[in-house]
Amino acid sequence: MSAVDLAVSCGPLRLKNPLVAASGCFGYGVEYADVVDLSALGAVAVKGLFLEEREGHAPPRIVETPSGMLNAIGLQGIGVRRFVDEVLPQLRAREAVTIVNICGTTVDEYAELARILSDAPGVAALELNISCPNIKAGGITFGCSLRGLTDVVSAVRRSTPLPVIPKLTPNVTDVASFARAAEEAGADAVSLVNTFLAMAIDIESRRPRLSNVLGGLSGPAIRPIAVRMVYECRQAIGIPIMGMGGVMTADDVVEFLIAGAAAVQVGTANFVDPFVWPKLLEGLTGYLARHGHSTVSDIVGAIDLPAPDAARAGREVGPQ
Amino acid sequence: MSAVDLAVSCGPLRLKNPLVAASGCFGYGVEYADVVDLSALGAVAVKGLFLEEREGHAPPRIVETPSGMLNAIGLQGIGVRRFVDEVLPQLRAREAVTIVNICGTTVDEYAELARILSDAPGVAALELNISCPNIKAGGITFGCSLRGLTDVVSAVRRSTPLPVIPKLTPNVTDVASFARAAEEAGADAVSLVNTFLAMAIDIESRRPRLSNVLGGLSGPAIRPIAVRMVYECRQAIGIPIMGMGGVMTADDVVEFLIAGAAAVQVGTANFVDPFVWPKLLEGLTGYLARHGHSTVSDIVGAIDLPAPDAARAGREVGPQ
Amino acid sequence: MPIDVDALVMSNDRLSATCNVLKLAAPAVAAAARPGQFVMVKQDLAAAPLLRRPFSVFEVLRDERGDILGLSLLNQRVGIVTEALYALEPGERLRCLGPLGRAFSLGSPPGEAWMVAGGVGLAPFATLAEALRAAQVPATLLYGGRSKADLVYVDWFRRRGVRVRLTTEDGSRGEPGLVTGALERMLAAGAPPGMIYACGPTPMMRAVAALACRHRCPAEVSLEPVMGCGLGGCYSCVVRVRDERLPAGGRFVRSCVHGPVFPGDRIAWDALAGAA
Amino acid sequence: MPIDVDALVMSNDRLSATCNVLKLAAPAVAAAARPGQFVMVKQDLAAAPLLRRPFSVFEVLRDERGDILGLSLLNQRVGIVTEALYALEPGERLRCLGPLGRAFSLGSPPGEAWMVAGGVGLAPFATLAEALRAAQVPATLLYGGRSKADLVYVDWFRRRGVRVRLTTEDGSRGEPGLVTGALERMLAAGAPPGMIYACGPTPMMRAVAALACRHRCPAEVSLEPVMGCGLGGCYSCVVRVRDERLPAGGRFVRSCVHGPVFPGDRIAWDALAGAA
Ligand SMILES: Cc1cc2nc3c(=O)[nH]c(=O)nc-3n(C[C@H](O)[C@H](O)[C@H](O)COP(=O)(O)OP(=O)(O)OC[C@H]3O[C@@H](n4cnc5c(N)ncnc54)[C@H](O)[C@@H]3O)c2cc1C
Ligand SMILES: Cc1cc2nc3c(=O)[nH]c(=O)nc-3n(C[C@H](O)[C@H](O)[C@H](O)COP(=O)(O)OP(=O)(O)OC[C@H]3O[C@@H](n4cnc5c(N)ncnc54)[C@H](O)[C@@H]3O)c2cc1C
Ligand SMILES: Cc1cc2nc3c(=O)[nH]c(=O)nc-3n(C[C@H](O)[C@H](O)[C@H](O)COP(=O)(O)O)c2cc1C
Ligand SMILES: Cc1cc2nc3c(=O)[nH]c(=O)nc-3n(C[C@H](O)[C@H](O)[C@H](O)COP(=O)(O)O)c2cc1C
Ligand code: FES
Ligand code: FES
Repeated sequence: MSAVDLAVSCGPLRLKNPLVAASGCFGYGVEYADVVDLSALGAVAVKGLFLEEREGHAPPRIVETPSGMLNAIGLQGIGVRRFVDEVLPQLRAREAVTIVNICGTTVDEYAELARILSDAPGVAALELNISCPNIKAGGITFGCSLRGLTDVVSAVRRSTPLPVIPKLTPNVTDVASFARAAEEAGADAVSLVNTFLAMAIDIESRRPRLSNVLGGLSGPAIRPIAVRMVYECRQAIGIPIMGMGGVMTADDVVEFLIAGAAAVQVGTANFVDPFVWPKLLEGLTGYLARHGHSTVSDIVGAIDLPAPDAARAGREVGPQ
Repeated sequence: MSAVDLAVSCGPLRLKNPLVAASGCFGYGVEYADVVDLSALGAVAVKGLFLEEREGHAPPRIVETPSGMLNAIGLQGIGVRRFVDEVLPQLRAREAVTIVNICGTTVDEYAELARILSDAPGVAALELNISCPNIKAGGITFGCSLRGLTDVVSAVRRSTPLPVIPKLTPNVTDVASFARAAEEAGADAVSLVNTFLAMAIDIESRRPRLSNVLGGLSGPAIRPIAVRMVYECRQAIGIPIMGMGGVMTADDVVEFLIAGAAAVQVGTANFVDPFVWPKLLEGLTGYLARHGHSTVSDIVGAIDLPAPDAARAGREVGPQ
Repeated sequence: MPIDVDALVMSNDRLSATCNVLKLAAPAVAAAARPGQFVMVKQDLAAAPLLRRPFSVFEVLRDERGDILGLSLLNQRVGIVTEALYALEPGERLRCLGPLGRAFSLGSPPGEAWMVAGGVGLAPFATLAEALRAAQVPATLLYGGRSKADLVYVDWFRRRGVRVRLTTEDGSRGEPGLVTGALERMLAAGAPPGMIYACGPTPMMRAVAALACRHRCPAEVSLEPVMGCGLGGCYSCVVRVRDERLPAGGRFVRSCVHGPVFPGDRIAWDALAGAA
Repeated sequence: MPIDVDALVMSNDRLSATCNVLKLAAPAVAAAARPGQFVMVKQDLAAAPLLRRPFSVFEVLRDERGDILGLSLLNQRVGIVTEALYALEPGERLRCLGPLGRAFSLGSPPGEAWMVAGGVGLAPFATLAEALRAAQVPATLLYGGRSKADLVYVDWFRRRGVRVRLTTEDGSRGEPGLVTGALERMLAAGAPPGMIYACGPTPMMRAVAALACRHRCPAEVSLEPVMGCGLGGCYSCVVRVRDERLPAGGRFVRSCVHGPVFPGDRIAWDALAGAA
């Protein structure tokens, strides 16, 4: 059996392996430099950045739920300029492949962020966090309107030569239509899923458990929904997908790859086990070797569907 | 402290307590008659019924996921006529308050089901399972289109004097808009949530773990999303809500009530613990007594929100 | 009428690296159980994994006076819960809901009975052997495994007057080959019994059903589909039974209430996953 | 540089119905830990609940020769994980990630040190007491609880030359009242110490910080916010520190990396949940 090569292409982005630290779950990367060899990861998606510094929401900002957690961090952050000046050089020194996750409240902010980051050395790609409210559209989240998504992606596309990766929100009726809109607007890849809007209430005080009332659900609880969405998008678009949602083990990585992800992001698992990365890489290599594959792409989208008859019958009456 | 009265009103429906067995998780009710005193439940929502008998999907039909399960039963069922002739008399004999969950592939089928059931003695209300594909609209699920929902609810409303309770799917961008459409179309209450569309893949065989490929996610994993949706709908509509999704304990029941549900359905928990009902009733009674309440309605929607300032700040930057 | 008890683990006998017998203090469940019925078990109700798992009632346990103490499970490690059951220690507890499902029929008039077991498919036959003995039906156990380590409790059956015929795929004990081979030879050698009972891997049960049919002998098989509730509530455990009048050639019935024991010739084997 | 070890539970001393000391074989973590640092623990990585929980390093354990064996945790039952830690048995294992966070500063030049502990807030003071003793700083422990059962390990501190002053709310041991009352009386009676350290319920720490400020005495508090990761990655554990130049009067810093130990006068106490 030949050796396994973990390298993958995600559109124009070349990664030494398909494992990417998910935005907001790995700080700016440098926080983990002591425990994780950043250069050994496919890439690091840093915490979402606005143009300006942000103070974020009041605590409590997280709460645990069955097989998951809610967060309402509120995108506390140092702003793009301090990031470029203070953090990026450290990431470069550590040879991290850096994907910068950007957020704005207007289309122009996204474009401006893209311009600033295009001039900064050491940025491998831009991931567009479109789970932010669009101030001009009355606060509806960019990522929940096809128009909002298209506007952001097109504006960023015009502003940067960097790979552009919109990150889709799962809080929509038809995620595949958003993936198609992203492709048409010039995205190089899409990443999905961001967190599911959710809440928890303390029944003794009757107050929401998060100061922000609503938060985003992540972790293993959401994995089956995220896998479904990656699978649906894979049928709908030609550009590559970075899949994520509840990955904890190498088996979960493989599940996303088979569903159609070209790369897999890992978020909440970092909190549970910061030393998870070598385990994931080893497990993935072992799986590929055991199944006689020499490259990751052999299994991307390699789902074995039942005969069309059965599938049609399924669609007729719906899942239940 | 005065005694606690668990009786609730859910629109025109009077229930001796707010706990309702969720459709598809309690057979036709009669299956559980040996282990549960059906007359002690608020109501029993029976397994979804079509006009005709249905054979359902091939097994495997369920698979367990972190804190949840996927199901793709495919609405196997005996059809409405056998239900009326064979099952309903047994439910009446057991003094079960019976909510009949109905499904169709056309608007006319729903209306026809409503007419048949209006003439059958012992039906307390109709729950409309709109998570079925609309054949005439090319297969898009009724419950994922405002038009589809409105058409079904209006048609059923015209066909029956029984309370009409559309059951909303969570697989939409803005569930509150569907709740409003249901209210405007004449619904007496809404129930939510149905299951989340999801999938799981066996990484060894690379085949979907369900014969139907896609299934519905239920259980504790989805509870935080379901609670959020109940909370959002409560702000949007005046008709009562039957909340559900992942209820396992009396604390979970209380969480849904505080979020705004007037009654709470319990599905997957029946599989884990068919003897859960007395525990839920006791726990709910204890909570109310401990907090000095004599009725359930005291806590319905009684969430204690943070000061408006904080809430506004939250909306500005979104949850993360 | 099934009940749910929080049963004390009285002992855990690890018979091999993959198989153990758990003795549970669940007298009320045991007293009501008939041969072939099962229980749905789970550790702490609130703990993961979410769903219960089905297990045949293996032995009904009695004290010296013959009073019922509880029941045992014959468990094989294949996944999360069966691993945990292998690791359980005396003094811990296991939720045990039952008895559930349709039992074996004892056949009337009582002729001879053959039980065909593959591996842990032995589980439903201990109570059946006791019932056959009480009904004075001569019984034979045909019992196969991959290797001799898979063959457990053989003396238990012998002590109860059951004739035992063993097979192993690697020839390390008994006749070499599959247990269905031994069955075939027995059927070829003489008159078929009054009833053949089978439990084990699906292909084995299918082969037994086919052999029984060919020799015009009634057979009952005990199926092991994935089960969500065990009470008929979830419709997950269906198996297609034959009904020539229907377009699909059969219809889905819930094996937790209409089974797990079925007449071998009622199953639409082609539709059964893993039956190839 | 924190490490994560799968530490063997060496012993579990249940000191009361709510409080226990777990001794863990984690020598490498213990050797690196400085007073006030913490670890993030979890049972089986794959098991529920999902997230780790933060605990102060209580004792650093040594054998007779002085070699480091591991560390202990002082645990109080308040919820899911702390219940499980109370129930742990020797021979089981606990994942232990650390040491993490900023330690207490020992103050230079070394004057006298007072440690103010409320209940299980005693935890960070065992290692601190050893460090103070090594630096020959005279130390006093002011230690309060609701009732005498809440006061544990008192002799441990006495044996290490720490002066101990106890309070209980119900007067069952030591002075009746709150530990902050005792602190107030000590401050009124003579010169303030070189440093006051505090750990316990937030209102108590706030009161200690206010008293220290009033007596112009430096103080350090060890906060206990909810923590998701302990490594600075999730931004869940923020506490607002004062910065008059900012519109909000301060800014959020992560207490897992910038704390859990903070100068008492840096905290924007009004913004801290439960500090009222
Ligand atoms: C009526 C009946 C009686 C049974 N009696 C016994 C017995 O006496 N001894 C014994 O060792 N086993 C018995 N089984 C099989 C046993 O239930 C499964 O091995 C067990 O559920 C696997 O659980 P797990 O968590 O270890 O496996 P998982 O980690 O859940 O999965 C491992 C494998 O087991 C299969 N499986 C998972 N859940 C079920 C389920 N609910 N039912 C059937 N298969 C499942 C999966 O498809 C998978 O291939 C019986 C099954 C049935 C239906
Ligand atoms: C730096 C630090 C050091 C600590 N040292 C100790 C110690 O030495 N001994 C000790 O007994 N406790 C200590 N704690 C508190 C301890 O972490 C919590 O009591 C524990 O996390 C509760 O977990 P649970 O699963 O039992 O509670 P849960 O069931 O999760 O919740 C019960 C209560 O605990 C609170 N809580 C939940 N998670 C956390 C968390 N991650 N951090 C803080 N509070 C939480 C919840 O808000 C809730 O009110 C420390 C906390 C911090 C931040
Ligand atoms: C604490 C936290 C903060 C997050 N912050 C961001 C963010 O800044 N930008 C973003 O695009 N996604 C953010 N996410 C979403 C994750 O990147 C990821 O999409 C999601 O958590 C699902 O993956 P997981 O289940 O592996 O965590 C955040 C998630 C968590 C838990
Ligand atoms: C096995 C199964 C079958 C179901 N069948 C139906 C159905 O027939 N009609 C329906 O409206 N909902 C059906 N549901 C959805 C449940 O009624 C409920 O909305 C969902 O499971 C969420 O609640 P839970 O988490 O308490 O189970 C089914 C759910 C399960 C698990
Ligand atoms: S296992 Fe639920 S119906 Fe059979
Ligand atoms: S606990 Fe995660 S940043 Fe502090």
